[in-house]
Amino acid sequence: MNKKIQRSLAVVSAAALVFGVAAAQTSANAAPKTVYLAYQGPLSGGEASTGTDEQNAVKYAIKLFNAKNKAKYNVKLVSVDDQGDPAVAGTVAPGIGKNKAILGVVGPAYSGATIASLPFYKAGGLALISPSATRVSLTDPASPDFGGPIFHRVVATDDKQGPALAKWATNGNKAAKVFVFDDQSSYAVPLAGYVTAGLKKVAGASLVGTDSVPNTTTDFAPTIAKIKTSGADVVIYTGYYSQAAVFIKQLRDSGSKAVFAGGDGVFNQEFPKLAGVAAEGSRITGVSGLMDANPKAEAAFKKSMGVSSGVYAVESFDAANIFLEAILKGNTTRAKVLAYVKAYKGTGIGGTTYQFTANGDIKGDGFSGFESVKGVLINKGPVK
Amino acid sequence: MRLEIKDLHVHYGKIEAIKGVSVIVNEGEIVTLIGANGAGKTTMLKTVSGLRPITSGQIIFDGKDISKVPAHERVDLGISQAPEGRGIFPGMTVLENLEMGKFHRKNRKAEMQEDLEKVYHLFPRLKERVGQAGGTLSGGEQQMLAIGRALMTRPKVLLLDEPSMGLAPQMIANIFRIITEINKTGVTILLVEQNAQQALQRAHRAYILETGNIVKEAKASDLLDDPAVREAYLGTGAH
Amino acid sequence: MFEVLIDQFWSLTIAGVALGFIYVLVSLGYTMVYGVLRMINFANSEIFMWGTFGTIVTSRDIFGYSQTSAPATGPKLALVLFSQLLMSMAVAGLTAVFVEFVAYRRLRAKGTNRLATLISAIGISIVLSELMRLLTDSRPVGSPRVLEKIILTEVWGANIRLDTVVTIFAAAAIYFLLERFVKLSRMGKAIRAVSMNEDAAKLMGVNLNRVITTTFLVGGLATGAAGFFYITVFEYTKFNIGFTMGMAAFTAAVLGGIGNIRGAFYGGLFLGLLEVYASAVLGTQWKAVTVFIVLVLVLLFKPNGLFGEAVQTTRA
Amino acid sequence: MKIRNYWNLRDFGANIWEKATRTQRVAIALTSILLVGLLPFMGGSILATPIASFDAVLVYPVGMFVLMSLGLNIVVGKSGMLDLGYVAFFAIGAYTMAILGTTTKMNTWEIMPIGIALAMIAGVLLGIPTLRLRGDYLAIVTLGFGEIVRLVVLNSSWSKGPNGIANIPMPPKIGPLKFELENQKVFFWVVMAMILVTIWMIRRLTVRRPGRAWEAIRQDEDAAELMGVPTLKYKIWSFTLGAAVGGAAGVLYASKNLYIAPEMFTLNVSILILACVVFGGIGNIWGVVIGATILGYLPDRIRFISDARLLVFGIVLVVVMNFRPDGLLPRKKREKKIIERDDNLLKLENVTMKFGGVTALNGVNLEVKRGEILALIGPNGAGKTTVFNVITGVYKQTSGTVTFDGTSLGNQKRYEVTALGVARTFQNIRLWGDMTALENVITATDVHKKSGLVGALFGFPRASIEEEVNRERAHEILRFIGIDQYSDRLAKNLPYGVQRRLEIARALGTSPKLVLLDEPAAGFNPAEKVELAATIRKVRDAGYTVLLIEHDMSLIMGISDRVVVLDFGTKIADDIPSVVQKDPRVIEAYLGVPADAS
Repeated sequence: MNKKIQRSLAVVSAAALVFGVAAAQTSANAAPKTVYLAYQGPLSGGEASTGTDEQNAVKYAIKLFNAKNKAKYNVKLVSVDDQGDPAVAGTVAPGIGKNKAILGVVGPAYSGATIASLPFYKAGGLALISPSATRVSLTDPASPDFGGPIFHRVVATDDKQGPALAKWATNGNKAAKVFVFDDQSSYAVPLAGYVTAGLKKVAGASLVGTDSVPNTTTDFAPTIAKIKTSGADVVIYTGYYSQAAVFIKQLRDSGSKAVFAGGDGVFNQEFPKLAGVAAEGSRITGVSGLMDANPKAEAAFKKSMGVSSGVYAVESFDAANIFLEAILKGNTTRAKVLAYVKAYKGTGIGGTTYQFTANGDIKGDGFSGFESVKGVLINKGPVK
Repeated sequence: MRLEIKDLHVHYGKIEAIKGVSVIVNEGEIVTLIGANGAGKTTMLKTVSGLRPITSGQIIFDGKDISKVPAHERVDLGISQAPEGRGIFPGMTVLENLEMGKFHRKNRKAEMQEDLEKVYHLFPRLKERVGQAGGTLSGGEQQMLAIGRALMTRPKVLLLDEPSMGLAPQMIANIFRIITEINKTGVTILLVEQNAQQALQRAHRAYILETGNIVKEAKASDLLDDPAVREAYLGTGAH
Repeated sequence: MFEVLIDQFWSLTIAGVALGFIYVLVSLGYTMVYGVLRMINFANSEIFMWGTFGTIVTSRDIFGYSQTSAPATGPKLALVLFSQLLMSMAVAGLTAVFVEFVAYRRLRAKGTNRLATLISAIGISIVLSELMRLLTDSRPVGSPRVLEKIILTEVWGANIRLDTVVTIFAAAAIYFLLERFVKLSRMGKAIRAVSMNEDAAKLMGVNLNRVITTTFLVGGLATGAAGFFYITVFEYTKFNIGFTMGMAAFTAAVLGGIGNIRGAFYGGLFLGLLEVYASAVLGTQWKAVTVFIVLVLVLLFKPNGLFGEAVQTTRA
Repeated sequence: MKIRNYWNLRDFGANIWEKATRTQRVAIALTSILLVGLLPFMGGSILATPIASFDAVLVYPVGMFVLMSLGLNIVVGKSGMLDLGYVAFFAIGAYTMAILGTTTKMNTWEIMPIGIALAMIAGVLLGIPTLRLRGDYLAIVTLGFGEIVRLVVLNSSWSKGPNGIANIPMPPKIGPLKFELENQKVFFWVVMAMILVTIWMIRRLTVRRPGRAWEAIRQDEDAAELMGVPTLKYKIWSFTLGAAVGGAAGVLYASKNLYIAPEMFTLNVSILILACVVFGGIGNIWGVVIGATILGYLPDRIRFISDARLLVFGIVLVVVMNFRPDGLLPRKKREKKIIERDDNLLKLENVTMKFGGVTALNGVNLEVKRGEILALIGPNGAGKTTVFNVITGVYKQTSGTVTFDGTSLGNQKRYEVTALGVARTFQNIRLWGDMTALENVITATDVHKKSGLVGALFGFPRASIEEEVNRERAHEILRFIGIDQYSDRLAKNLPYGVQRRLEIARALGTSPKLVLLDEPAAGFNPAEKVELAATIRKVRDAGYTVLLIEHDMSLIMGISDRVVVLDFGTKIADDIPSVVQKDPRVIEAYLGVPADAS
């Protein structure tokens, strides 16, 4: 056993201290205890890339943990594919809710799927930490969607992002004329609402037009016509990066010089890659990714997983680690894990401080403003 | 022997439409198949032209078994059918319809004008309507077009399916006269008809088909005088 | 309500016409097959999607363009664009033939019910889109810019852009070529003959299987061309773009009168314009609703679409 | 090329079922229901679905798919309309439940009828303008409708737009059965009950008029219309019933899932349900049930293939459709039935008819084969006309069974019997005297038609086209019978012989399978009789089956394939004419003197 310990030490030296504590707590010859965590998100279907990225980060966290603690714990991941679809979530969630071996769920990734899953997890007392479900109502006790007490998230909500996006988009523009449009998704429509509300608090800014474009659209000519007619000099899109890339190209090709801004749906290094030069100068709000937050960790990730980290990698990784720490502290029942999460206070890999409010949100509103410069989204610091 | 059909069986799904029929058509003959609706006459023609697969039996043409040859290749061999009713291409002009008859001929360019003239000679009406869409022709003209188009393939055997159907009496006589004329140019004809009177008058030999079986085979002129046939197919009634 | 339409009328119209021509070409894929088989080729949308990938692969992997490369110029531009077009058409054409072979041929030989064929086609379209999804990890793929989108001139306040102009003229040319092909060529006549009367066509020596395969091929080529123009204008594709495009193009085909080549032309243009105008007036969220309501109204008064059904009506 | 049915599950099942007695059938049905009802307890078995819990999968997708497929099957399978927007009705039901459930105090069972009603209203509203369209045009319009419903819900505030509606209440408990989140067996039982009700409804309708009308529409809509089926009305009915089932499924689904959002109601759902129908065997209830079960269950069962399972799903669809194009369990085929049923179009088994103390028929057994001319003879009062009256539904037999073309007769109304394909002429001529000959036949051709109210109300152009086509068909029939030259004369002014023939023409106008001729030669001279014999033979040759009562022996012996002799309500002979003619009992009872006397 000692040799094993030494090998582990050699592999992950940073974990030495933690390991020592853990080793002291277990009896010498006990077999490693198998515990289960789940990741829930879209792993197949049209949204699968988001889910795959998130799950990779979770897998990475577990891989590190198991390597460190192989004597004590063997954490296994249950992949729960809800396709991002509330209908599918309603079918898979009962099974997960009932399976008491699963101690915690990283996810669900999408708000709609979360709402559909909640009743089953509430009944099972299963703690959730979502890396990406941003809908405000999930942590609003007055809403029917309220996820308390089991729902937590390590991502800031739309009502914090909306004003931040409004500010960042109009930064340096004393009399901004803003056009806001969404992609009709359950993520984009509410966010557009918070952006509109946030604009009212920005001095000199005015809302000059809106649109709502199906998320399968590739021809934005009518929207661009509206933007031109409205005379907007700032355009905010609250949907996702792939459509944003198509749109910004068309906007630039139409000759418009209006500032383009988007929220964390657009916040993806793929965005400037897809959009090319048209993306230059676009302003995006988001929370730093792994690459940006911790390049060393990113390199280790790529080495271990064989792919680069993707969207919500930091959030997913941190969410998984909160559960893993709970397990390491010997919390191996759902109730204990939930209690541990609620009382958790710690720092994530990107330096974010996590502490959940009573409703499941993280304290603080750490949105940063990014700008697309030469094909890369550069962090310009927190939006104030 | 130009065409020989041996013990032919044909099914539509599970229903047997042709139950072991044998027919012989000699070079230069007009042979007619008569029988009531549903007796299987049209099915017979379709199996000969290849439109309908057979269950068992043989179709021998010029000494060669063609039972497995697809329809479009039988045209090359010299079998041509003028289909029942409106078997023309309604959206094509009369000329285009006739040209379709040359679709697969090797020397189509060389033969085209000559054969068009022949058809126009038989059916002067078609020449008048050359640019008109097939679908806008009258029933009789469509029938002429169907026959003319079949002739464009330079058939050795011409299969005619109810050429008199839906035509006025005067037109019927005309069509049958032309059938005889075609026959005289050396084309063997297998004719399916409801109008037994006319068919028997024009044909050399006849087969009577009843619910998928041949019940009688004889010289056409004999059948004209056969009382049983007269009663069943020629009408003994007042009109 | 109408201020956008009035203010940006010509910009919208040009965009609508360009989009319309893309619809025309995809509609042809539906209409050709429908004309001869009386069946919706449900997989045509995925054939289109494969075509778009063919376009991107050509510029990105064969010619080595990337998102950051400068657009091509001169003869190189012509070469790359032409190769892209050919590749897109080839990929789509072959996919269409594959679809016919796998999903249609056996069922057609058996002469079975249309719904079985429909489901078989739906099955193959799931296969095609899932295959591409797995190949691309569900991620969108951007196209390098090969054709620079130069603003050629401004007419009535609307920018006339190179890519739009190319799309409109080239797509129109391809459409007219195809129409001529169907109207005048021997194979085209055979296609028309089969669409009017399958048995009679056989009796003229037309090889049915060959005609049907050709029809799928030609429909696929048109759809593939559409894929190329789509990429040239929008520079983006994803495994699931076929669905929206397919629905729009099929609607266009029905509007014009499915099975009718000229119907696909007018239906496609009509739909392209209707979409941009409706989006501008009512808001983009009501675009699809407007389109379908117009469709229902058209069909109520002209149950076979604006130009009637079937290839047979395309007379000389 | 023969298509062999290798796994003939249907025939296997049907065989057991048909041989079973009534009690056995009830036992089989109850046992099956019980076994299926126990399925939620099978979660630990090989059936288990990884990740998803088995009882939840049984409710959705499996149960819901089965229910919706049955509903869609009414539209697509029964009446042959391609509907690609079926999800709209599901959505309407679901949103009714969601909105009423979260804003009022109503519970699921109170909302259910409202949801069904709204779905049905939507069905009618969509159906009236669009169901005149055929085939693929209908497909695209219904597809559009499905999308419109989804987009309206997505872009409206009353439906909470893309956010969807959460916290939908679960159904209140039914007696001791409580609905639970963690164990969904009660939901499954409710879905099962709804499925059974739907099956019961479909089966009832199928063997009755609507079923026949749908069948006719599916096979040949124009012909159906020509035979007097008000096609639009029946299509709307079919559509509306399908909508009702979809709506009911939607209500229950919302109440089960507790949260709904527009993204759940996409075209994909419609396509998937359609795939279930066709995959299982379009038109066949059990096929549809099996198809939906497999397609609902399969993706969850093969979750271990993870990302490629949709690909597998697509391949399965292509392969199954290619090799079993009629689905796993195909619908019954007509010709098949003919062979199975021994060619008997009509079968009387042990039929007894009593009027007060008088026994008119005493245990009569009678079979009429397809395509034959069967003569029924016997002395006056032997019960011949009673047989006709029992067959045509004028009387209901005291005991015994009458089976016509697979349908048991006895409870139908007279016009329903006519609709099934039985037509008759009358001994004493009963033409509509003040109508022309042509009008008599035309009226018969639309004898099936009930109202045509909707058509008349909206003045559809088809109505007049239909009129034209009917007229053409009537002419054809008159020509066939050889009296076309009298078509414009009033029936009452026609010569007697022509009137008799017109009776036959009118009977043919209803497109019967079986023509009953009641003394057609009464009052004819020998020359006319010869002519009539030719006509009757012609009718038979055209594919009709003829059952005839006649006294004229030369006519009977000349044309009948078989002769049945009745005497005092009992069958005393049944054979080919030449044998019957020599039967001493027949001679004694009826002929009295040797044949050829008349």
